[in-house]
Amino acid sequence: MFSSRPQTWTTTTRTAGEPAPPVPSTAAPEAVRLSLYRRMVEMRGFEKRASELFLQGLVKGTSHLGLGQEAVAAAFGEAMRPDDYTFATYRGHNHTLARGVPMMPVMAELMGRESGLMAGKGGSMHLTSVQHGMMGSYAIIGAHLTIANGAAWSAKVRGTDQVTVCFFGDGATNIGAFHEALNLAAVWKLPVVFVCENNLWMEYTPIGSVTAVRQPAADRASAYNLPPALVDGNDADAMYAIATSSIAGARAGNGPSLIEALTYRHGGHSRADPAQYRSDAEVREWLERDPLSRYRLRLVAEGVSSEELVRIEAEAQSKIDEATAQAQASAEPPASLVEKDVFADGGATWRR
Amino acid sequence: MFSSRPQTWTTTTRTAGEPAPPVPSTAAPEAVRLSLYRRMVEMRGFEKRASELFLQGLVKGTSHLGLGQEAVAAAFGEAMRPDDYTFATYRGHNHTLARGVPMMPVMAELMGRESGLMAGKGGSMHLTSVQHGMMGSYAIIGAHLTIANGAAWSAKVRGTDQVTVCFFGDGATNIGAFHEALNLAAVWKLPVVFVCENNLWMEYTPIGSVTAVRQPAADRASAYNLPPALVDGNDADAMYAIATSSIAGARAGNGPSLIEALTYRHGGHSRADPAQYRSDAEVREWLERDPLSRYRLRLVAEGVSSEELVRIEAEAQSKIDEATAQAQASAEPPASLVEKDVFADGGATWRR
Amino acid sequence: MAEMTYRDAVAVAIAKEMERDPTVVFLGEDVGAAGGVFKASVGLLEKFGPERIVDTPIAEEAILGAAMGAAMTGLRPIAEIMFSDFLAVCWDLVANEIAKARYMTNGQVSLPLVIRTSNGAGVRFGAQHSQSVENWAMMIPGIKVVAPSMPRDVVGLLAAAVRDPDPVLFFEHKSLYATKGDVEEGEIIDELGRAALVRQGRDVTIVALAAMVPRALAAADVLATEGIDATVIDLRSLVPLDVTTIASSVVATGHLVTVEENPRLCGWGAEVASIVAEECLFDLDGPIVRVTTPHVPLPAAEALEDVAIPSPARVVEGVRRALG
Amino acid sequence: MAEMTYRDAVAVAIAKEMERDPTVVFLGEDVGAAGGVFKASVGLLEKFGPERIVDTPIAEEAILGAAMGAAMTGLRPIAEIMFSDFLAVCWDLVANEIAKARYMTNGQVSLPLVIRTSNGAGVRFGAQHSQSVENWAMMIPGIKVVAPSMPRDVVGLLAAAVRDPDPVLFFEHKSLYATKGDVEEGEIIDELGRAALVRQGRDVTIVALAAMVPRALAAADVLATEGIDATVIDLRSLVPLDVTTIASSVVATGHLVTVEENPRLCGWGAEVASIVAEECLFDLDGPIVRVTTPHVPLPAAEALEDVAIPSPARVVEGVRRALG
Ligand SMILES: Cc1ncc(C[n+]2csc(CCOP(=O)(O)OP(=O)(O)O)c2C)c(N)n1
Ligand SMILES: Cc1ncc(C[n+]2csc(CCOP(=O)(O)OP(=O)(O)O)c2C)c(N)n1
Ligand SMILES: [Mg+2]
Ligand SMILES: [Mg+2]
Repeated sequence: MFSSRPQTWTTTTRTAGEPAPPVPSTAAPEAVRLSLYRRMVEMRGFEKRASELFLQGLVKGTSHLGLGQEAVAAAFGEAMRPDDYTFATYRGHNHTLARGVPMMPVMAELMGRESGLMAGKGGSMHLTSVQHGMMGSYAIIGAHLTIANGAAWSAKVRGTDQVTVCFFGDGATNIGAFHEALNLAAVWKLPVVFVCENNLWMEYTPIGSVTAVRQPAADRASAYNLPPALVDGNDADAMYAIATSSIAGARAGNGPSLIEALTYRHGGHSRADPAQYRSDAEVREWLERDPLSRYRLRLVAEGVSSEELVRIEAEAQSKIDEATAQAQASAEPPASLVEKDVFADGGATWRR
Repeated sequence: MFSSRPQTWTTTTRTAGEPAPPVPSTAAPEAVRLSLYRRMVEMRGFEKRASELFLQGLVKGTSHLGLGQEAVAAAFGEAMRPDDYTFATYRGHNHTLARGVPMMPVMAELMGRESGLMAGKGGSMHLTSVQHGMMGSYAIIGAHLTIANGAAWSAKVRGTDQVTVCFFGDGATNIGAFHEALNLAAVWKLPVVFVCENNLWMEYTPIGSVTAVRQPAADRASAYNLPPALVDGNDADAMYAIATSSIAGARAGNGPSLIEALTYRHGGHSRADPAQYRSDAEVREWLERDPLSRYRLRLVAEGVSSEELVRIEAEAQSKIDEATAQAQASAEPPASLVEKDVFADGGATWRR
Repeated sequence: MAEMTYRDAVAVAIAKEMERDPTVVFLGEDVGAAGGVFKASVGLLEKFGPERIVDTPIAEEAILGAAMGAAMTGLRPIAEIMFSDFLAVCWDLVANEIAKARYMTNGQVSLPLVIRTSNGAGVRFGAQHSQSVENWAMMIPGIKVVAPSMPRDVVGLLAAAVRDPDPVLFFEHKSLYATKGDVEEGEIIDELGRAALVRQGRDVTIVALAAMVPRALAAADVLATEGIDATVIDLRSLVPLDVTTIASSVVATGHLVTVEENPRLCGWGAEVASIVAEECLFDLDGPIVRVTTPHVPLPAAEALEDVAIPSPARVVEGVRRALG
Repeated sequence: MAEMTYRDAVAVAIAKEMERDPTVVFLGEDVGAAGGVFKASVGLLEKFGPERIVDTPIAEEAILGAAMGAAMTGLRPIAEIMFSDFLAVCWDLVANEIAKARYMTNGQVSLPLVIRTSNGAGVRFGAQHSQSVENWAMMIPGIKVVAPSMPRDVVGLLAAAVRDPDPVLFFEHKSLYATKGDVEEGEIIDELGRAALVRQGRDVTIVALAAMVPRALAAADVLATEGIDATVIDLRSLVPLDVTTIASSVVATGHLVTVEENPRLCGWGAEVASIVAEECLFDLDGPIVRVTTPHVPLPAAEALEDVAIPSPARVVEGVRRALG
């Protein structure tokens, strides 16, 4: 219905259909901004490595990279409290790393090793680390929005002030579970932040061609009595600002929010996809908006020393190298795992 | 979230959140208005009879009456072309009669007789008469909105200009299928009219307590790039006006519309429900807005002779009496029907 | 010892568990103020308040999603899906999410939750409100499946289900809600996966579940008049499945008849039959007979529904066939 | 005679039917411009245009609802559900609406539609993208269930499915898409419900489906080296089920082994076993053995998935157990 060409926008949250309000100046302290940068560098490096390992036949099955979308996960990772909950999709490497999950088990999981985050049982699409508040990556579109509500409801009932953040794609906004989840969250005033990463494409179909409104999430907010929020998902500062404010709102008991972050995946949908369906111009335009190089330029322009950034980059590389080496060195999971942990008694026994 | 007290409104379609525009004067010819009246009288009488038969133990299982909601079905029945399609819910007696389906087989279906519309196989909740364009009554909330899309899509592909009208309750607006159906209809510009009969209650729960917006359908229209339309569902003239215009729009290729008709069921949700959860004041207020007596008063005030109306009423009564007698006289369905028509070969054979 | 209805036993069991454990919460459509459409949760809202007894929109995916997310973060939710037919609307949550979470996460996630639903025919509600879908549940690895046949078992099995660390699909039979039975005083907690020998006989083993148990017993009475002495086993749960009790009875009688309300193909009786045909083949003295609802959607009319669902007469006939 | 892949056979079959019958339309996610995520519909958009080859939003209920409404009003839709796991998201449409419409309306409504989906494991996609759910479909009265094992059958069975007046759930196996086979020239239209005897032997009957067929054949080769001569039956469709072919083979061999990719409980093999245990019990010379995926969600890692899915070695072992 609408073309998939990116609109021009400014670093801002905008009420859909209204002119953009002035940009609130980002006031995050330098330590935060360096941390955002470090997170993005690590994510980028990690996924590039994953992609190389795939080409070497060491990552099997499928994996969905978030290359180009790092600012969203990085900002929320920075803004969340350690006991907050994350729910993500199959495109969830970044969101997992963002919660402080070490690289090694994530890499090992992609490689199907016993030292993997789930010993190889889940795979790339189901990264979960409960101890880090990473409550799962979900591979069937829609469901996890309703599950995120449950975690938020639980926090409310238990009287903790934990906040749940739930990430999903633009394509997920057209499935029924999106609607059910948003309505319930609003009615129950749940402490949950829904973050739509609008990267303009479903798998190979432009979101505009199958969506009745221009902004798949922001233009639906009013249907749940929520204010629309459209933000530049490739601007780490803007993302951090909205992450902080939406989490604070949820923590304060103001109920849910729905954020649409405009971003772009640099590569294909999954490892099998060369992404030929996108125009060169579109890709070029978005590479120019790359959140990582853009942020680096901004930091340098604002006086951060190049040495500091180079140091961060080097540290990230060695972390990645180390994680890769360890993961690669680890064993394949033993066959006994196939019938492990179907039930809480640790086994798969369905009879007596 | 909102109380279930009825708002005051005028006979109008209103853009949610905007002040009500002036009422377009209804210009339906008298023949149409008498037909509307006749339809409502027949529906009312039919359902009262059904309710008596239930108390006599002649209607088994369950049935959901539309007593008090007749204006909606009557108006669309009047406005539709014989080859248009209707999709309704378990509360679908009125919508079935509205398409010209004779009373006898409908009554017989409620009574589980062989002469029933589906020989007793469907029952009250599944009234269907394909030859009358009554494409089914559906008892699981939500699904039929997506099915209605299919009929509308088919009409479009086949190049007929048939229009599909799909009725559902306020409670249905919170289920996922509603969202999927509305989005697809809008994207594909389907010739379908979605009619939400907002009777303020789900089964026993007020819709306002579980819905994030005040008007469950109208306040969601913008999420599908549709104009909101809120109408007095107890005013047959207002309903006829909006039925005519929405059907004309669909027929002209303008795509779908979503109408929220405000109405009320006089009785309980289903035959088992004494409806004690509603306040006397609420019920009284709505009985005063009864679409039938209100329309009668209006017609008389506008010069229709009482004799004419009495004649219509008497004719309806004898139709109902005749249908009842015939239905009651007919046989129970033979056991052979149990294994009939699972498959197109007429049988239930799953093996060879 | 108190006599109570199957319906009241539900509310009693939920109340007991909620009193015992403050993390138990209960959600569903019309479950609070209205006390449930089958009146199986009457009084709970008054007792436990709207924080713990929660009315939802008509949004079954949202209901089960909320239950799942709550279960993984410290609560023990009981979610009601009003009619078991509606499990189809939220089957993704059941089959793909709730059932698989523990396994996919290598044991990181526990889901102590119960999904209660009304199953089965007998009230002439037609094809979309009368299905027996216990076999839908049984085929999904990762959930337990329970279906009581009497008020006492409602209490004991529901308590066990709520306390179980795994997700349990709890099928109440809508034609049993009005039936009465004795329930002993005090705490009753059953073990999931233990079948009950409700009649002990020498000649044939009849295995039944939920509303089919009284019908199997009625059939056994008829058979007794013909000199056929039947064992009747009430399975009570499909997962875990009490193979031990079934197999030892078949070894003793040499004959097996299953009585299933689910439609024929891939019903739970097929699984039971296949186990016996593998593990006790040489103990069998005659064919394994399955009495099931025919493989059809259900008709609404009383006259037809009564023909579709296995009757005592059809069970009797099935036993005769099994005995050859 | 042309060699083609299973994947290409899908597009070939669809194209043939669309050329023949202008009421055939095709809808799904990424099926048009992208040619399908498994590239099984490449070229169709170019051939038939966007009116008949329709890309949809991610909204499986909307997809199947559109197919159903269109089928009842004069079209013959083919709807793609990308992975069979996602049938759970739209199970209400399959089980409660599409399967029941003809019956509930006493035959007024016909639903000539096909739901195509990619089923099964082998590509290490994990628990939510690798399930074999052919038993989910088999248990629902009112739908036919087809699952080809080779390119030729894809063509013949898909043509039959599209022409069939009843709704057909058509399971393509994702691990077979890249496999090749001979397909004869000209029109191929199979009859639904005819199994194929893909290997004729004297000692045991092995019944398999889809990706389990080549594995059963591989097992038969191994068994042959041990002097065990196996019949292998490719069921090709579960509904209708070719009981005649199965039963007459079991009568001849005296032994039955089923090889199922679906998880154990209430798998299609249970149904087959229960039929044989009722109708051919005295023809059996040994236990009926079911080789299935264990009753677990599927693991993602290559090393684990390979253990979970029935291997030729496990089939061999199952046959040995059956022969005692
Ligand atoms: C219910 C369901 N339907 C279809 C799919 C297949 N699928 C996986 S990812 C995807 C595209 C999702 O697009 P979007 O939500 O925009 O997320 P992105 O991949 O762009 O991050 C589709 C259709 C699925 N996983 N689940
Ligand atoms: C998916 C699903 N969930 C729950 C129900 C049970 N149920 C039947 S009618 C009803 C209330 C529907 O309310 P509404 O949509 O307002 O329609 P009304 O009955 O008021 O006409 C409910 C919850 C159902 N039939 N389907
Ligand atoms: Mg996207
Ligand atoms: Mg209502």
